[in-house]
Amino acid sequence: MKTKMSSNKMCAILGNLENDENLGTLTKKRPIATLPFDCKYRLVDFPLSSIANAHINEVLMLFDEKDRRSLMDHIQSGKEWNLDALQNHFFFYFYSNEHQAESFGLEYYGNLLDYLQKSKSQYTVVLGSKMLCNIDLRILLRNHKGQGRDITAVFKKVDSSQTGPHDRIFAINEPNGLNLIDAEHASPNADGKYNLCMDIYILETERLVTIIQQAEKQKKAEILPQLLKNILGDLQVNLYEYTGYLSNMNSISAFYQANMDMLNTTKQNALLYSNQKIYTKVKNEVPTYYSESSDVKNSQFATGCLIEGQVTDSIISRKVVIYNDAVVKNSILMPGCRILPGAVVEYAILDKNVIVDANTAIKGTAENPLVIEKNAGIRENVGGGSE
Amino acid sequence: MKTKMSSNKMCAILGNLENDENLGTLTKKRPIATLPFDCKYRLVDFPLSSIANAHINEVLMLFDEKDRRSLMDHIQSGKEWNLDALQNHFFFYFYSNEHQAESFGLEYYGNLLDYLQKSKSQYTVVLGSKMLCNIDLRILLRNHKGQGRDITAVFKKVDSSQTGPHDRIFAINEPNGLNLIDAEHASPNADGKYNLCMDIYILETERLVTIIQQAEKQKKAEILPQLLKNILGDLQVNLYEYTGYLSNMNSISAFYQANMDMLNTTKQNALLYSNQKIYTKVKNEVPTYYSESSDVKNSQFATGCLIEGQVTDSIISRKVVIYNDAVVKNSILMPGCRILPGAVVEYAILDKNVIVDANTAIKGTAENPLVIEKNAGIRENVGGGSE
Amino acid sequence: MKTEIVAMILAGGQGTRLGKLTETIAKPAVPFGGRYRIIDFTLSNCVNSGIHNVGVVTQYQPLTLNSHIGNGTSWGLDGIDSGVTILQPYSSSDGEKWFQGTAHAVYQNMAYIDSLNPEYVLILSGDHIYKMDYEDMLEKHKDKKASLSVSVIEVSLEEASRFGIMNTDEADRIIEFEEKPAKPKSDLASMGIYIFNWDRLRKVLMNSYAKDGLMLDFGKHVIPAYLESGEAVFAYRFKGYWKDVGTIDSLWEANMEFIHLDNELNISDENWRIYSRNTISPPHFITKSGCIHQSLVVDGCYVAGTIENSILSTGVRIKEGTTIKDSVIMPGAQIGKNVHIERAIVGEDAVIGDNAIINSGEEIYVVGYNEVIGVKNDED
Amino acid sequence: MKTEIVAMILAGGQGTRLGKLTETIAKPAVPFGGRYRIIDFTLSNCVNSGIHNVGVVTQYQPLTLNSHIGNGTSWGLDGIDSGVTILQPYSSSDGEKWFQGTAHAVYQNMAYIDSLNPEYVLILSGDHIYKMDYEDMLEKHKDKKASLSVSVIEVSLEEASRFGIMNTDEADRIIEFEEKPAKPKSDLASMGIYIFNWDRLRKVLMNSYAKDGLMLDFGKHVIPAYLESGEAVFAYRFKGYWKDVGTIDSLWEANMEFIHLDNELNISDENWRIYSRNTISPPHFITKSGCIHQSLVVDGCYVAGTIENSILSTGVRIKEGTTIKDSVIMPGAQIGKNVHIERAIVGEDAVIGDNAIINSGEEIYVVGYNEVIGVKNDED
Repeated sequence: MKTKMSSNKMCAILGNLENDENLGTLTKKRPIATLPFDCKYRLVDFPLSSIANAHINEVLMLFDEKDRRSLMDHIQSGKEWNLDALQNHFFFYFYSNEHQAESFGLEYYGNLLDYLQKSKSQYTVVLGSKMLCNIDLRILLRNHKGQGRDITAVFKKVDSSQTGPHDRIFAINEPNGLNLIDAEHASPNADGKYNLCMDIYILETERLVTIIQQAEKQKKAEILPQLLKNILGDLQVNLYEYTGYLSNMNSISAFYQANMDMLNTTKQNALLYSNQKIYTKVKNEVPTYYSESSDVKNSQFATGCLIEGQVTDSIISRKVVIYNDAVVKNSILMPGCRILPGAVVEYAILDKNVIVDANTAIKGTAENPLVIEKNAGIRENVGGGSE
Repeated sequence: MKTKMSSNKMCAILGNLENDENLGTLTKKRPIATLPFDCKYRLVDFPLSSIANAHINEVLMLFDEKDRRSLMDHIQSGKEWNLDALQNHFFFYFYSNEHQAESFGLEYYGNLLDYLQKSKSQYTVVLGSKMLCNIDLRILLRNHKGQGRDITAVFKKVDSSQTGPHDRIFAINEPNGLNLIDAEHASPNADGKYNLCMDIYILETERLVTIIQQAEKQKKAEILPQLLKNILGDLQVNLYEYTGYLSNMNSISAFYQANMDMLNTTKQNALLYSNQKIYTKVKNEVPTYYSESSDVKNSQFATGCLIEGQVTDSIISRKVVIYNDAVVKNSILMPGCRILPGAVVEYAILDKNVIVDANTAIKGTAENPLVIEKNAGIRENVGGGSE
Repeated sequence: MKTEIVAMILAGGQGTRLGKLTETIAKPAVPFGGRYRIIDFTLSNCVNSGIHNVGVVTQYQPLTLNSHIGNGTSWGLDGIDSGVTILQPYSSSDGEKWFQGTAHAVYQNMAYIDSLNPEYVLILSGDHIYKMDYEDMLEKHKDKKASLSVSVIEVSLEEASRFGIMNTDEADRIIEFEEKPAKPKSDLASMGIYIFNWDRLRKVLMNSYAKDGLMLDFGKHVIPAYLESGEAVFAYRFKGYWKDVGTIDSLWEANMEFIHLDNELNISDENWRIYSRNTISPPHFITKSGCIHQSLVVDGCYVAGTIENSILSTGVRIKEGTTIKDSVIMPGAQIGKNVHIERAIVGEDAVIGDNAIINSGEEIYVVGYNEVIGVKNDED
Repeated sequence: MKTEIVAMILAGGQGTRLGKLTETIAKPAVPFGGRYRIIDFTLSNCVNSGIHNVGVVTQYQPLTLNSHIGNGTSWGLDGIDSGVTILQPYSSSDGEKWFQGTAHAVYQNMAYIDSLNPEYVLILSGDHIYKMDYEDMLEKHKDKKASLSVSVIEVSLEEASRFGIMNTDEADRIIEFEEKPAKPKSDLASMGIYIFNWDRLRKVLMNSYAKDGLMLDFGKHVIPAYLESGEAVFAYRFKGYWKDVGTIDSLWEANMEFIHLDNELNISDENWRIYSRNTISPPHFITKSGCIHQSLVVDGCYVAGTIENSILSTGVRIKEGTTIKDSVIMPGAQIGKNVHIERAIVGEDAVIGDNAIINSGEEIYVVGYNEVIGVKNDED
């Protein structure tokens, strides 16, 4: 009987490797991973769905201690993403957030090694939630195996608008000469595009163990994706070009734009209607009711809403109520928002459960959509288009 | 339609309320909750099974941060105890272990209140893992509702041998005069028995909220069962007498005795073959194989074992191997122990994965069973009956 | 180990009165209200009432029903000591076992019930839209020390002659039962919902099938026999929304009533959720040309046309220039451009080509499952 | 969404050669090896081979099989996009659908397979004890661009005339198939395990049933037809333990071979686990008078007697003075005092009264499920 520690098995490490200071209050009380997206998702649904679709059955979720509550509330037993199946093993490891200290490194690397050494998977894939995409990890594995390099790193050719100061760009020079450069110092390819590093890696589990043991010895204290980025130069790297939909969630406007992208059928199809289903938490909401007076155009809606007013070019999440004569334009409304009669919301991102009082206006601009904090009650006009 | 926040719903708070310093190395790297018991269980299986059997669908598990790993490994998605079902909500809250500090109290009570205030259950039951029993919580609820008191506390009449210095005894004087006394100062009932407080309570969720808010105001820093114990005097208490099997895990010898109790058919039936099934983690072990040379008497065995030697009056857990000519008597072998040919184990508790070399002897006494730490390799004789 | 109560949902009938809609799928699996199937209401009632073991008895076209119910996880019926089991006819050494009536179906599945060893059996049918707390009915059943409780609802005296009518005494004990009486003596109609003490029912059925085997149907045979032998049979009065959806007209009507979520059924009540299988679809999208009034829309829909007083179910696509009025569009249906649909039920995965007109006046028009009307255009 | 491969376990046959053991339960549900049922091996092979969708086709006595398989959770077949579905005959508007052969059973359940839209269909039978990596077979099937792969095992030439024998060329292409040949030309016996390209098989079956409907059986009709029409049919050579347990003798033998856990089957290999339904039983208990040699014992047993070269299944109770030798005691059986049992299979929940002697010499004695032999004593 051949052993099933076989050549098609991957384990996954899913972590919050991302800088989120550019997302303002949107990530004040949650990690990027649990940021609501497109009416009914959270960003972590995308990597988790990729993991489920590839039938990966060992998953380690590496997150910051402060993000525990928000993550656990969303993921719970992991049922929706198949994490709780008999053969599956999934673990959370929450680290305390002083990640400069040597003590951090010791504990962090110790936990990683413990996980990897018990794993029965020949390969490990590392990914995060900040790069919104729908990637087929089985194809990635096949590509990696075909190339015979130490590690495969995923990139996508993007415009400069899709890169931020914290991002890294692959500059491909000579046959094997690979450079990873901070976005601010990178020059574009001949076609004007940049090879954006998507922070998705695949490599042999054994090699990853060696890399981490090395880091442990050197008393480093970098989190895993950081560590991988920094040693890529020392490895034989296979670059894999991802060609599907990508949004790099590195700013409020990137987040706003990604949501608006979903009003574009081509982009929506690429992300949500591909071969790979996107799983999210099941809510059992009732259908959305549109009243006699409702007037909706070019917008997307989750279930559980009650729509009496006017909605244009917007993203409306679960259990939103838009009363008579209220107007919502070019906005993102997260679950549970209530827009009272006569209120106006334009170019705004309303976090969960925001209530906008009757005849009150919130107005941002296309360039600077206004963000309203979770649970806020808006009783006076905000913005006005001239912020 | 009547609301289902109805009169039969309980939520449960399951916590490590117990002092475990008397269990020596058995609880060095695990809480009492995950201490292996009787071949295939861990102690927390018993309260979790009571919760599952009562169809309670909100569970909060309150544990010390240091116990996280051990608990999570055992409970995982909670499937085996039905914790992951659609309508069920279960949460872990791990507190840091400086529980004297005021900051501890603030965070601890905050988390408790958050849980209780979101709960849809009219009643809350509080229980732990140290008092090994198989209690029907639906009957307890019925009893509580019938009595109309503030809180119901569970006790059992026990011999003095079943009480330890940290335990409390109910001294029942006048109609409502109830006293909770430290075991060391308590005098027995007329029949020589003591009314041991089992640290199982049931009360209205609203009342519990009030009690915790009070404690928060008073800047207390006691964990919940401690808090309840200390204010029992201020409440109208209904005492509920539990008559089933009980073992108070307050010492190594209590733990040893409880395991040995399982070789008594009456006691075993009471704990394991009652109306209420005991659920534990599913392992899919193969059947236990007894070789031509095996010689087993009055012992209990889990699956996955290979038995070639002699076993008498012992508890043998999963995946234990007892080779030819090895002798095991009056002992508890936790999962994965290997007793090599010619070795002798008597009056001992072997923690997980202990290996006893060929022709080596471990000998404790009935009064002082020897405890061998997890993963130890025993290459020289230990004890000798005269320790 | 004793279970308190087991529910048996009798979903066996072929429901021929639903025409095309039950040609290829069992009646309880017929889609309803955008994201539900008819059986969801009964299954959710069970779960919300604390009933953890449900048998679904069926013999017609079980595939859709099977894949809808799956492992029961959507209703939380997949835990330890709980489950939903689909019970189909099977072949045994004493011959093939088809179900010949409601009571016969329970008799044929006695082994399933016995394996759970319940005190009570709750008999339900899978084709009603309603919300009901069976736990309350059980409590009353126990309080009254009944041998059989029959759930009844007040109907108008005109309607009464279409139902089984229960004549009761002042303590709600049933003293007479009349099937579709010409001159009803009471307005209490049986809802086809029964709680039996299992021990007793088991004996009655065993006894009958050991002899003449006449106990085929609960309404026709078992209840009259219970009354005759002086068993304690009580009526349990139900108040609230209850609708049989056994005909095209009543199915359409129930859907139309459902549109107004604040109706008597009160589906939005979070304390009594109606669960259904999760379909894993993206949110729905209304294009620039879309226009929706007085309608329900769910996940996966794409709406470029005008929707009036209608229900669009999961994954429905409506192209531009099209008008849907007073209609129910079932899951996955694809409607082309410049189509007009009025007073219709469009079946699952039906395809309506461009420029089609579907409107048969007073009658409700039914497009069957997977039916193709007009030319199917290439996807654009 | 496309599924790569769907497995169909054909568990339909009544297995009359197992006599009493299949009178009330389907063959795949017959207990085996202490804590398993026969179908566990096939189901576990599927899961271990990365197959996530399994249909189990049955028409005989499905209750035990149903409750054993439950929601599939014991094999990890309860997740998203994965599941095990029991497929039974049903009634449709064009009549009742009973299965008349292996290929006919697949034809009748075409709607199930189509709903998963697979590229390949793996046909399995539910009554073999073996461990096999179907993923490897699928890879070979793809490598060879086969239309059909048939798994074969080398048998001795004497045995060969009991099997369907595959004559192959040097590339393992099957060039001839002989059902139970008097003079076998090869020693490669079909194991009844096939991988078909679904598109092709679907057409072949549809075509046949639209005309004469002669394609009832894979071995008798479909494989010969494939060979005749020049399809690429390849043999996949399996090596390892493989045992048909279709007769009392072979079932007993397979159990006896199973006792030695280090046998060729290698059940203890943690890289290829055999999963089964968890029974929630306490550990087993050997009393002061108990004595066990060369035997397997599992959870829930109570042993006060002497056990030699036997298997005790879940929840078996053996009282003192009793000897069990060369026997298989199935789950829940209760054996009284001073009983002697030798070369027997004792069915589930059978009760053997005190002082009984069960030993019919050469033949294997079978006690049926729930059968009571001798006087049942009160529990003491």
